[in-house]
Amino acid sequence: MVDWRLYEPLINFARKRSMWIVAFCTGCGGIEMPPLMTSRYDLERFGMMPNPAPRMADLFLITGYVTPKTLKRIIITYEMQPDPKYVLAHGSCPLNGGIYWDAYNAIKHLDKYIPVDVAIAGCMPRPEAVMDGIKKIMDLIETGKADGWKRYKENYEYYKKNQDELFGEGWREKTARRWIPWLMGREKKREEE
Amino acid sequence: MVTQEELIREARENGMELLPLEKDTYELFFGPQHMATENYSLILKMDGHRVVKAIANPGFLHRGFEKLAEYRPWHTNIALLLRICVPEPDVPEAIYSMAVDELMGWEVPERAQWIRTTVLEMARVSAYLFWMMGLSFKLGVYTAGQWAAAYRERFMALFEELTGARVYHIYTIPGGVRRDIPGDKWLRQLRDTVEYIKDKLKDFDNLVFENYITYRRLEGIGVMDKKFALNEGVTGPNLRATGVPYDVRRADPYLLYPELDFEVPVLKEGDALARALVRRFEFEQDLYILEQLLDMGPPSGPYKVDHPSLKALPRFRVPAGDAFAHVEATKGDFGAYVVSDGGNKPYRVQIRGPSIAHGIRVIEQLLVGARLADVPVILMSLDNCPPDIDR
Amino acid sequence: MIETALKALFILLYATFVGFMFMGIIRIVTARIHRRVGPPIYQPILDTIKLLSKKSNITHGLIYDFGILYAVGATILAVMFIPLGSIGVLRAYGDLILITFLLEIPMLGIMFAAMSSGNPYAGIGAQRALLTLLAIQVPLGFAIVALAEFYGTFSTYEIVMAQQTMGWSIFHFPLLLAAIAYDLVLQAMFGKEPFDIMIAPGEISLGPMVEFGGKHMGLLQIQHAIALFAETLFFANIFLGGGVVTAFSSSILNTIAGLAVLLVKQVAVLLIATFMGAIFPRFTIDQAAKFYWKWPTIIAALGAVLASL
Amino acid sequence: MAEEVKASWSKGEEIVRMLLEKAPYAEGTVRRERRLEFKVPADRIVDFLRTAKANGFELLLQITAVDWLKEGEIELVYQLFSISHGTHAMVKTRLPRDEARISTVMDIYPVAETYERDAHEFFKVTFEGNPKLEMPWILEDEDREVGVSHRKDFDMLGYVKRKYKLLDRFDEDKENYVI
Repeated sequence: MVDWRLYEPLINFARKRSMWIVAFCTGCGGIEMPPLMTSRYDLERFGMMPNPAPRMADLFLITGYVTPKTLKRIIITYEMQPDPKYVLAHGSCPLNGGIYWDAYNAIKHLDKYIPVDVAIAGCMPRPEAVMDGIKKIMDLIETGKADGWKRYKENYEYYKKNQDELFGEGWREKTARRWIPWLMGREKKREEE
Repeated sequence: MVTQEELIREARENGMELLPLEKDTYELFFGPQHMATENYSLILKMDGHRVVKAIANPGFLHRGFEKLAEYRPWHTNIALLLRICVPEPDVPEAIYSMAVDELMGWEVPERAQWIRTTVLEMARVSAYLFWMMGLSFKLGVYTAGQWAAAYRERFMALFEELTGARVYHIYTIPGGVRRDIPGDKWLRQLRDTVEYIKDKLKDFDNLVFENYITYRRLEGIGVMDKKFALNEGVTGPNLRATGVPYDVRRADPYLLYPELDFEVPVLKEGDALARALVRRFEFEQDLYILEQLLDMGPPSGPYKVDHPSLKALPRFRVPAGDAFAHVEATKGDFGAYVVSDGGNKPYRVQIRGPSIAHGIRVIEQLLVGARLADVPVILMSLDNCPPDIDR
Repeated sequence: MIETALKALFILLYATFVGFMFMGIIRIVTARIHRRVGPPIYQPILDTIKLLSKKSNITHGLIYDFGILYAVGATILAVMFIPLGSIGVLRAYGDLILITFLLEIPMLGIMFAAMSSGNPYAGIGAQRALLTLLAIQVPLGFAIVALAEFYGTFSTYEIVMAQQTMGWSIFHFPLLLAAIAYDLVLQAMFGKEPFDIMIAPGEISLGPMVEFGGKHMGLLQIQHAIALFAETLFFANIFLGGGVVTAFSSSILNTIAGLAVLLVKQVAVLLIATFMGAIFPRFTIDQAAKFYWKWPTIIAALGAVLASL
Repeated sequence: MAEEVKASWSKGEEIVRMLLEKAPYAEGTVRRERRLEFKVPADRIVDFLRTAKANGFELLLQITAVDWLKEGEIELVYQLFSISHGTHAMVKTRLPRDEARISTVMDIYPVAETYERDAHEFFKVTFEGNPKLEMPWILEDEDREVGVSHRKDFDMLGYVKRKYKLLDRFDEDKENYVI
């Protein structure tokens, strides 16, 4: 047997320096992503790049407020990512609702539904602040403290309870089927005639 | 071997319904986790690589602004409503302030008008650069996109110096603007930036707008005619690409636009290429307008209305009535309808984003028969902005 | 026997390492064209280590795993057939056609895996990849025929040796035409614009790769590195004179010098592809197929006719 | 000064006169330059919009619903814009709050389908003849069942507290807070 713990520092270094981001603009923070990725702030220096497919991504940037409708997709996308995966909440809104503290359609505490590793406050956080948050998550990865994915597995009951309370039981199936009648609708009517 | 009837019966017994699947088509969920849509979803029914049916599924960005605005005082609402349009947040500020000005019966001072016009034009230019970035990324010319994003940063820096914030400026308030221009140095920087961008425009022409492959990709897809566009409430460059010279700055002039000299580019084809080119020509016109404004120079005088109610904002009250104000944003006709019942909060605020017309019915109809590769390009050529729809 | 095995091992390690460096070079050069700093040159290696260290929480069956191995294996086999300077492991009479064929096989393996994942985007991507393969066959075939007609042989090694006396292939007009056609085909093989239709991140989210995560993607990265090396090496061998150096008395020095010469030629091929990719938008699949069946085919066919005269 | 203002208003007055001749059931006023206002009874709204479209009001910009709780009425404002006249017009109509039903204007302005879906979702106005009213729009099904709306009697703070299980500091009287 190979003792993989021997290679842990190398693997952690690789994980730290090669974070691929899920390309999912969940809120208004998405407007600061292009400057971060392009010539002005160039996050590719640190090996980060947006990745269209969640299956091979590591970092989930929650850019801004989260509505329940988006949160359903966020949870599904988050569960699609292979371990280890990290979540970086961007802006005040995922922390406590921010300016939408009394809005009926914005999530107030994101960490009740999925684990958050690093949160950046501010509305909207400047790119420098985001880079600072990324530096922080890199440090956490290097020391092995970015363990949101482990927490999600260990406390799955807690997260699932909160999710079900918000969306109602069986929300996954309901969401998946929601559009089927409207996609099939016209054909069904024709058959009846 | 289980027959189909048995399957259906078994499903019915378990409380489920099996729907007949068609053999030729398949469903494709295009977004919200997709690079081409910004948290906006399209449900496509595909036959091979052709779209048979498209259903738009908005609402991922809905925060209930119109309800929230009824709970916040008049001035606090500016910090809220500008979040409707993320690429150019100055537009909701401006229309809301203009509507409140009309309700208050205020004549905004000339200096404030100059500043508002300049800010709106800067917002237009930066939004067009953002759009160019989006179009280039969707077409695959990543070089042009990266450059456009970098040039937009110059305007972000100017905004930061003027207003103190990069993205959400909260700058235009009822009765004028929040603070004065920082000084002549800022004006010089603005002029330098405008000249720089004007100089760089030919790079974009070479890479995107005069590129053979761009023409092949954009020509003849997503065609709208004049009647269809008017019926569907299409506004802005999308309408002008079908041959209707409707520009709010000309048709319903506001601020300093009656004094400015600019052209309204109009093309007749109505396809994605025409829409892209109209936007490109307008971008040039906006730079020209900024130059004119700089030549004019900011008039002297106060930068906001001198009114006692502006000194005690919690007691700011607006007389009862309603007003509608709209401006020309890069996406189209952006309007606000504000109703007051005389209290310290609005009774009703409705923001009319242009994408509510473009993003639902127009897309659903234009996408029928398009190739899958054209879907992102059509979305981008309409400059669909999901937060407008969802509010 | 041991010597051959050692050679094969050396070729494999060298190809993987240089392939990763090539991927890094592509990313850096692209970043510089974008006026960015760009990642360090060893970034692809870090990516691969990270991907291999990820846990797989889903599998789609045997074919899904097998397709990737098939792709990697085919690429390694292709590398073994191409003469690397004076080092060569496998040699067959008709290896010009064999290598051309082997360089396309990996796509089929990736396609198997993608199709078995059941993701519609992967399915569309695989369809597009197949159509691209079909489109590039015609100009590719004519280019190979032009070479074979000109040199009168189907052996890559003999073509390389013939170039040592006759000068590089691209200095002969018929073969220059073939080289241009082959270079356009290379653009599709590298997956660069304007022919990156099968991955098209803005349209179909990386296409066939959309379902691969963790170790599958890590293996694909290795495959991509070796394929990049093999494709550039093949082009450098058949059109740019290969890397045979006989200036030194010591054979080891000769080999090292040959590798260095080859490296320079490979990087040149790579840079041309990167520059072309930086300035063109993406075609749609039908336009790409029409394009390949028109201009590159005409050029390559003209080359073949001129070569046989 | 006053005469100049009057002169710029005269074009609007002309349009109002022209429209009122064809639709005598409506009331029309000129609010200011390039702003007109019409009041139409709810059952004649389709006729009036058809007349307006035939007379140069090509664009329907928005359908706004305003909930007047005290009067027990819902006001619908059709925001029209005329490119040929360069004039904006608000067409207002009032519906009873308890049974807000009105016929759709989809066949005149097809885009109204979208606006009507929006007004139906948030103000529970039923537009007869619009096939897509029940289609999922912005809100999720569970929110629709609970009755989330933008009507004035919807207790938003209470709903937020219940839904997101928030702390008591949200009980503060929001009338009296200072910015």
